[in-house]
Amino acid sequence: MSMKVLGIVFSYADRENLRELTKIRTLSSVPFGGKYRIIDFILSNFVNSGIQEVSIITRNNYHSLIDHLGSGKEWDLTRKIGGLRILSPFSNPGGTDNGTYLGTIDALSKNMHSIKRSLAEYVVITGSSFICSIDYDEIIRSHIDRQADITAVYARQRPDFELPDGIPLLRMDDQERVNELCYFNDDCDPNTTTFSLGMFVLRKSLLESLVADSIAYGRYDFYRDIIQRLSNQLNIRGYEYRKNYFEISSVSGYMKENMRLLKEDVRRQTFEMPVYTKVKDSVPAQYGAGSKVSNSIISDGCRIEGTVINSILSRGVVVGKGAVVQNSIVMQNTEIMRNVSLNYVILDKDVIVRESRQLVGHETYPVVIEKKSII
Amino acid sequence: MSMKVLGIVFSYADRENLRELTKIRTLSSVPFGGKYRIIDFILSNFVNSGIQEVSIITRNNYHSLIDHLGSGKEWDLTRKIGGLRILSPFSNPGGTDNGTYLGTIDALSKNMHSIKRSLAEYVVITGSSFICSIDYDEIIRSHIDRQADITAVYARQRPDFELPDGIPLLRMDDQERVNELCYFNDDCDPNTTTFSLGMFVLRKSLLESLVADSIAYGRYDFYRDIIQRLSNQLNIRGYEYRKNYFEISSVSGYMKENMRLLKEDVRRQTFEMPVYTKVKDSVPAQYGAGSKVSNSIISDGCRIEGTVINSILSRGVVVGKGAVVQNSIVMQNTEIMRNVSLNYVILDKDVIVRESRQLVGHETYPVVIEKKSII
Amino acid sequence: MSNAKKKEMIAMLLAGGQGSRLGILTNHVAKPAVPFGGKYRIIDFPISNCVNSGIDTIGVLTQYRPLELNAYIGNGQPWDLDRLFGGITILPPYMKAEAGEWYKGTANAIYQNIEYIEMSRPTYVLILSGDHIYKMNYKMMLDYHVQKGADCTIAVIDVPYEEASRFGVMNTDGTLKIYEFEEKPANPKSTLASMGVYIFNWEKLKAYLIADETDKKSENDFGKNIIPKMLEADEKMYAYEYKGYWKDVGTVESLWEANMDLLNPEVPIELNDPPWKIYSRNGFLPPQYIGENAVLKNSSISEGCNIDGTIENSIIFPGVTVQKGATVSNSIVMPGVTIGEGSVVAYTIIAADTVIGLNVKLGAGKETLPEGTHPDISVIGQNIIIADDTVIPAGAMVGESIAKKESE
Amino acid sequence: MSNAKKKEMIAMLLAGGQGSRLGILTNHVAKPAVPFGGKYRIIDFPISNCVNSGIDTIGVLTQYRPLELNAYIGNGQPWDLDRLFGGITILPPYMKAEAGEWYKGTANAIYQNIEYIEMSRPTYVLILSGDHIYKMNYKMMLDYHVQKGADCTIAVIDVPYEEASRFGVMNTDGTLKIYEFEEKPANPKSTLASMGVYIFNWEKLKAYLIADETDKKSENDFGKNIIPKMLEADEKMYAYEYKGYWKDVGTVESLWEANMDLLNPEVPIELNDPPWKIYSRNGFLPPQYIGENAVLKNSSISEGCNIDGTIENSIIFPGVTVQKGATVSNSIVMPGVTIGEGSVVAYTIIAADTVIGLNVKLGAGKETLPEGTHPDISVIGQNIIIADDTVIPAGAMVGESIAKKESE
Repeated sequence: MSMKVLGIVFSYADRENLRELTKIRTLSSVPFGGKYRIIDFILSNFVNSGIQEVSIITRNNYHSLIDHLGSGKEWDLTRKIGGLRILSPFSNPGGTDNGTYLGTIDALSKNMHSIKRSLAEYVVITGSSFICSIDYDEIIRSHIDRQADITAVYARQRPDFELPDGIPLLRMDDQERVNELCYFNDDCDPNTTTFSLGMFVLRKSLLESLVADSIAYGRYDFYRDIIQRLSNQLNIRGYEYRKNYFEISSVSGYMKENMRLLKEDVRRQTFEMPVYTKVKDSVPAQYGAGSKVSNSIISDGCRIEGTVINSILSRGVVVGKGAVVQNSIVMQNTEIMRNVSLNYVILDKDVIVRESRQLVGHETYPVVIEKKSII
Repeated sequence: MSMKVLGIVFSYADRENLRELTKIRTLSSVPFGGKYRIIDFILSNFVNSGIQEVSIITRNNYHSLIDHLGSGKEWDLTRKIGGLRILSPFSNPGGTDNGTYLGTIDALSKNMHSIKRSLAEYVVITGSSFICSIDYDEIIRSHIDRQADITAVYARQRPDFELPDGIPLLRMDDQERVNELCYFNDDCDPNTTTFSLGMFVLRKSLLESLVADSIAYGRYDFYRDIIQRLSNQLNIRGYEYRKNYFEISSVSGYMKENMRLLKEDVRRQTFEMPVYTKVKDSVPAQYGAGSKVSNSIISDGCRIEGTVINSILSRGVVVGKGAVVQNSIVMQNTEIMRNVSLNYVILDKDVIVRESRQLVGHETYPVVIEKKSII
Repeated sequence: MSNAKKKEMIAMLLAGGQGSRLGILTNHVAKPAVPFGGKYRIIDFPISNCVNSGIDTIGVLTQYRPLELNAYIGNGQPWDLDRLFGGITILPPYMKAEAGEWYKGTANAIYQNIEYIEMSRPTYVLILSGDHIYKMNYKMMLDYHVQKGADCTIAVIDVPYEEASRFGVMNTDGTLKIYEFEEKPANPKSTLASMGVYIFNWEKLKAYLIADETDKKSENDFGKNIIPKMLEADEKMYAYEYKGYWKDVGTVESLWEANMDLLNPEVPIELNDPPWKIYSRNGFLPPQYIGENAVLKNSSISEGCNIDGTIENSIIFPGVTVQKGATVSNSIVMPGVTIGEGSVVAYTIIAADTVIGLNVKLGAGKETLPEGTHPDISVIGQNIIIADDTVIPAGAMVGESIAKKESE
Repeated sequence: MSNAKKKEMIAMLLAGGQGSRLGILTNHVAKPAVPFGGKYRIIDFPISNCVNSGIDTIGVLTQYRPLELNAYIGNGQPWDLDRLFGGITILPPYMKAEAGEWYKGTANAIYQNIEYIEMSRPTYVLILSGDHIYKMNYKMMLDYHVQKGADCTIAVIDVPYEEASRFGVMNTDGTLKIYEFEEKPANPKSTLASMGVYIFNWEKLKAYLIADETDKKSENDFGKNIIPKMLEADEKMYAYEYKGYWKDVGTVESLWEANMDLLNPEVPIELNDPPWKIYSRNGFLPPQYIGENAVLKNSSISEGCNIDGTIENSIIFPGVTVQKGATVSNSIVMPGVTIGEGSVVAYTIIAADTVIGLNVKLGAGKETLPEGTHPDISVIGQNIIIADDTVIPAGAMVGESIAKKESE
């Protein structure tokens, strides 16, 4: 990409109920797809699109995110010019405020000192609720071609995806010009909805003035106060994303979306471009003489002696002899001892499940076991 | 160094009155010696001693520090194993506290989750009030040789240095065993004082248990509650630092200490080992046909057309024709226009002094001009 | 600048060999870059040993097909060797004012890089080679070297008497001082075999290298020239006995064996060893997917694999596809290989990116062999295509694609 | 892995030359590593141009004394080229299965690295050389190349007619399409001189390189062989006119001139240009100290200097000491030099780390010369000692230390 572009990530979401999974971490550092975290997909999209400058806006619980990202080397974002910048709510110079944001515009405004210093011409803004494999280069080209002020990325309903309440819907004319914003509820027809993927492209100078104007009038919400309010003054265009996406906002959805990775075409679309993540230098997965594994995703460093069916295992998971893991998601370094039986369970990191224990959840309400629990 | 060591830096100080200089930045990111900041000397001591893992404890106003350090590349601290970690008060996992520390022990305790994960055997703790060129490798060897529990680095009064009130004094027996702690005040005899440089070496495991114990009893001050209270239970040894040091706690002291760098032997001792700082890729300093420069430190990127005497200029300073800068400290990218006259002035970054203005302070009370002012 | 830091010990890694005994496996890459152990390359072992021993300056001497090795080493980041001071540097031969010359021997390779070494002003230099699998703490060896006050310390391993004649053998006195070195002796006087790991006092070594260079009859080799000359001059040379797992992987047979050792819990080479990790450059592949028809027994499988067949006693590298009904046993399958439905692979090494068609039979059939022996290992070369229904017997080496037979 | 990213354009920098016309200045370093402009090396200019033009993959072809260049380039961090994908790579000659060969010519150097280039699968390849000082946006040149639909675009600069015969001259039609190339023509038909900066469509270039390699009579050189052959075959070749400052620094005289140009506000080469910085590897030196006796006029002085003498119209590199009463004028003083009390240095280039004693006279005295000319430039070599009271005349080249005369 020859244009200079700054990526801005909102690492948290208001519209999210992931229970124990976001108790100790912000949305973007929630594990997904075995060895990844949501932020990995976001940063990889940037890097694969040639965007080498990324600012991540954090609000709370961002310790695990900072830990995961380190200096940004694994994403090639340890750059002298540009690179990765984590904007914590309390780092504003001279700031004495209490670190909460009144809304997305307020968050942008409170971090404007940093955004302003970037030499980028365009910004790509994204949230952390959607995971996809998207080429921003193409979107920026379409943004320029159509002389758009703002380009809003949208997608259509997938047959196996229930739109969550409150997701912002974009209504467009036949030129994809956005003329109305509303929120999904029971009255909407899910078959005709075009919903926002939370990604926007605009000139950095326009973002700066829109944010300054909104703040001056006490307006804090990007959707309501910029997209909706200004839809007839600005040329806001939709850009349709047509490949696979994952939406993460509830525990049952989290489980279902993970499990979709067991389908070959979903995997192919998700990993068509490389997805970078923290390197752990784990050994390859080891399968013992008595192992039985079927339709599962297994990460490096696992040691499987038991049975694993329709499940997703992150790095360094141990499954003992006689244990049966079904329809479950097991996060990093969790140990499942002999003869344990699990069905519809999400085990967070560093959990130990002792011999012969049994945990059974249901597809609609998976059991979630908190990080470092011993069962 | 074959021993694994973690460096811990307190980037702020309670005992400090630097007026405008720390209004917008924490103590350790205050500029010193032309192109450096205090943290540069601290990190360079670590790196030159073979310490490759450093945690920096921050409290407030740490934005400029984060900015300066970036990914830590310039100090070779962008490591896969170890490297640089900035601990911000709000990054504690699950933390909901309001980000203030009750004292140094409390600060260590609140960051213990990170300190504990380090594989280091020893820790070196340092504050940010003293600048020196010190070999921690040697101190750790003496620590081990003397089977010390804690080694406290101390120095003696320098003839040209007035001890500031409240500086902690260490009283030792003839084996350098610390047996008393007191604070400097008018009653102390400055000629016999041995004062703490705020640097300590101890085993990480001992630090962990001392901090846990103190917190359990509601004790929060490292000097009072560990060094003083435990001086007869622990083998606390002094280690005398004999080379040049700078102490930064007041504006007049800041000016005096900077000016001492104009002495050759002070410069030699300070820069005997390399001091790393952020690379700015400035051009070399340019001296115009009418320039007159005497007894001054000039950094890269300066353009001098006027007169500079007994002064210290950071990078990118412009001194116009006919301007006279005397006994002053000029920080980065400040522009002094034609025929300006300055004497005993500290100009912070990005200041503009317009044609023919005059600013005069006094050695005991230098004028300080805030960042980005236009005079 | 002049105040760059002095290093106590730096390592020089001899990675020059073409490794012709590995046959077609080194057609495209230097031996140290040959894949090993499911996700590593052979050179990851000495490099990781260095890093884990606290050595942060490593020169890699190479002159044969360095491109892949160069790309693999890159800026050294996977081994935490992307340093401002030190780090890892590839050192090919170069031209001086008059002319250039290729490396004539191991000692000449070091000689030609004296200037590189002097930049770090080391007290000690560690000489390593790039074709052994082992985990060793060189810092402990250095402590021993210093404690003995030695000029040169050579790491040795106690081998069975009947194998000693395949190695360079160190004859030592009771204090492990070396008084004689014999290269592949017919009647060994000792069973202490040289591992090709040396620590030298740099000033001493430099003097010998310079002297050796003027000796027109010398082959400029450590084992053949430098060590004997130092012994002759009565320098203080000590053997340092290493007790762990160590294996030369210079032949197809030994490369296969060393891989199989990883699957054998009886053999003391555990790679899952957090304080002594073996680092390697990781690709950017998703986790492996195990299909509904997979059967996995005592095997090691890496990222990006897609396994729907049967894998037994095998090492499967990243990005390998094994289709339904295919069976892989006692084999090593390198990155990016595809094995088609119904194929049977046994006692075979398949090099990277090769495509095995449907119903292919590679390697040993159902021979009955004496206990403790195994069929000859077949080797299939890199980036070729083996057509459907091909049958390759045990011990064959296939370097070119095999096309489908014309229908008769 | 296979899904590594394709690059639109990568750069290949020919840094092989010994640069013998720079005499003793290249005794220890390759020409591209020669210091320039107060804190840079010549090679910083093409590398920074690449980085500022958005090119992040650069191969540096070198075979002459690469050690210092290697150490200087390191992991590429100073130029923001320490990349996971791409970055800067030093490419020396290497051995293939049979044998190795040194680079025979500029085209052969690229030919031998076809495999390296193919790793990035570029559409375009930019060929640069390492001995020119200029700031140029190669991205604009690429846009032009694409817009013209060219197979090859050659950057040219309009030179005075009387100088054109010193260059390779491009004869073009009205659309700047090149129909003829003449190397140093006695009677130039045009004043468009080649800057040695080429953009090729990679597939096209590769075909010509492979063909050229089989031509036994070819010198395997871009200017002498590849360009003429492409013209002959009527490929679409365009000239791209560059209007800025450009200087070949292949001789002592031109190196001195280009340095002096930096001090001349009339000459359009401004290095203090934030959006187009020239990056370089910085030492770790403190800021410069200017003493009480210093007199500084129209000069450029770098970090770590200690100046107590008089400096006029000169470029002083990092870490230089000029003692009280010494005078340096119209000179270039490279890193780490010391100039003793009372010495007078004029129209001289002093190479790195040399020590000039007390009351030494280097270079031109008080000759009267015609206006617009200057005395011959003296050159003092690297890391030598010039004893007190030595007198070296204008235009001399001193490569060895000069000892103190025995007292008579």
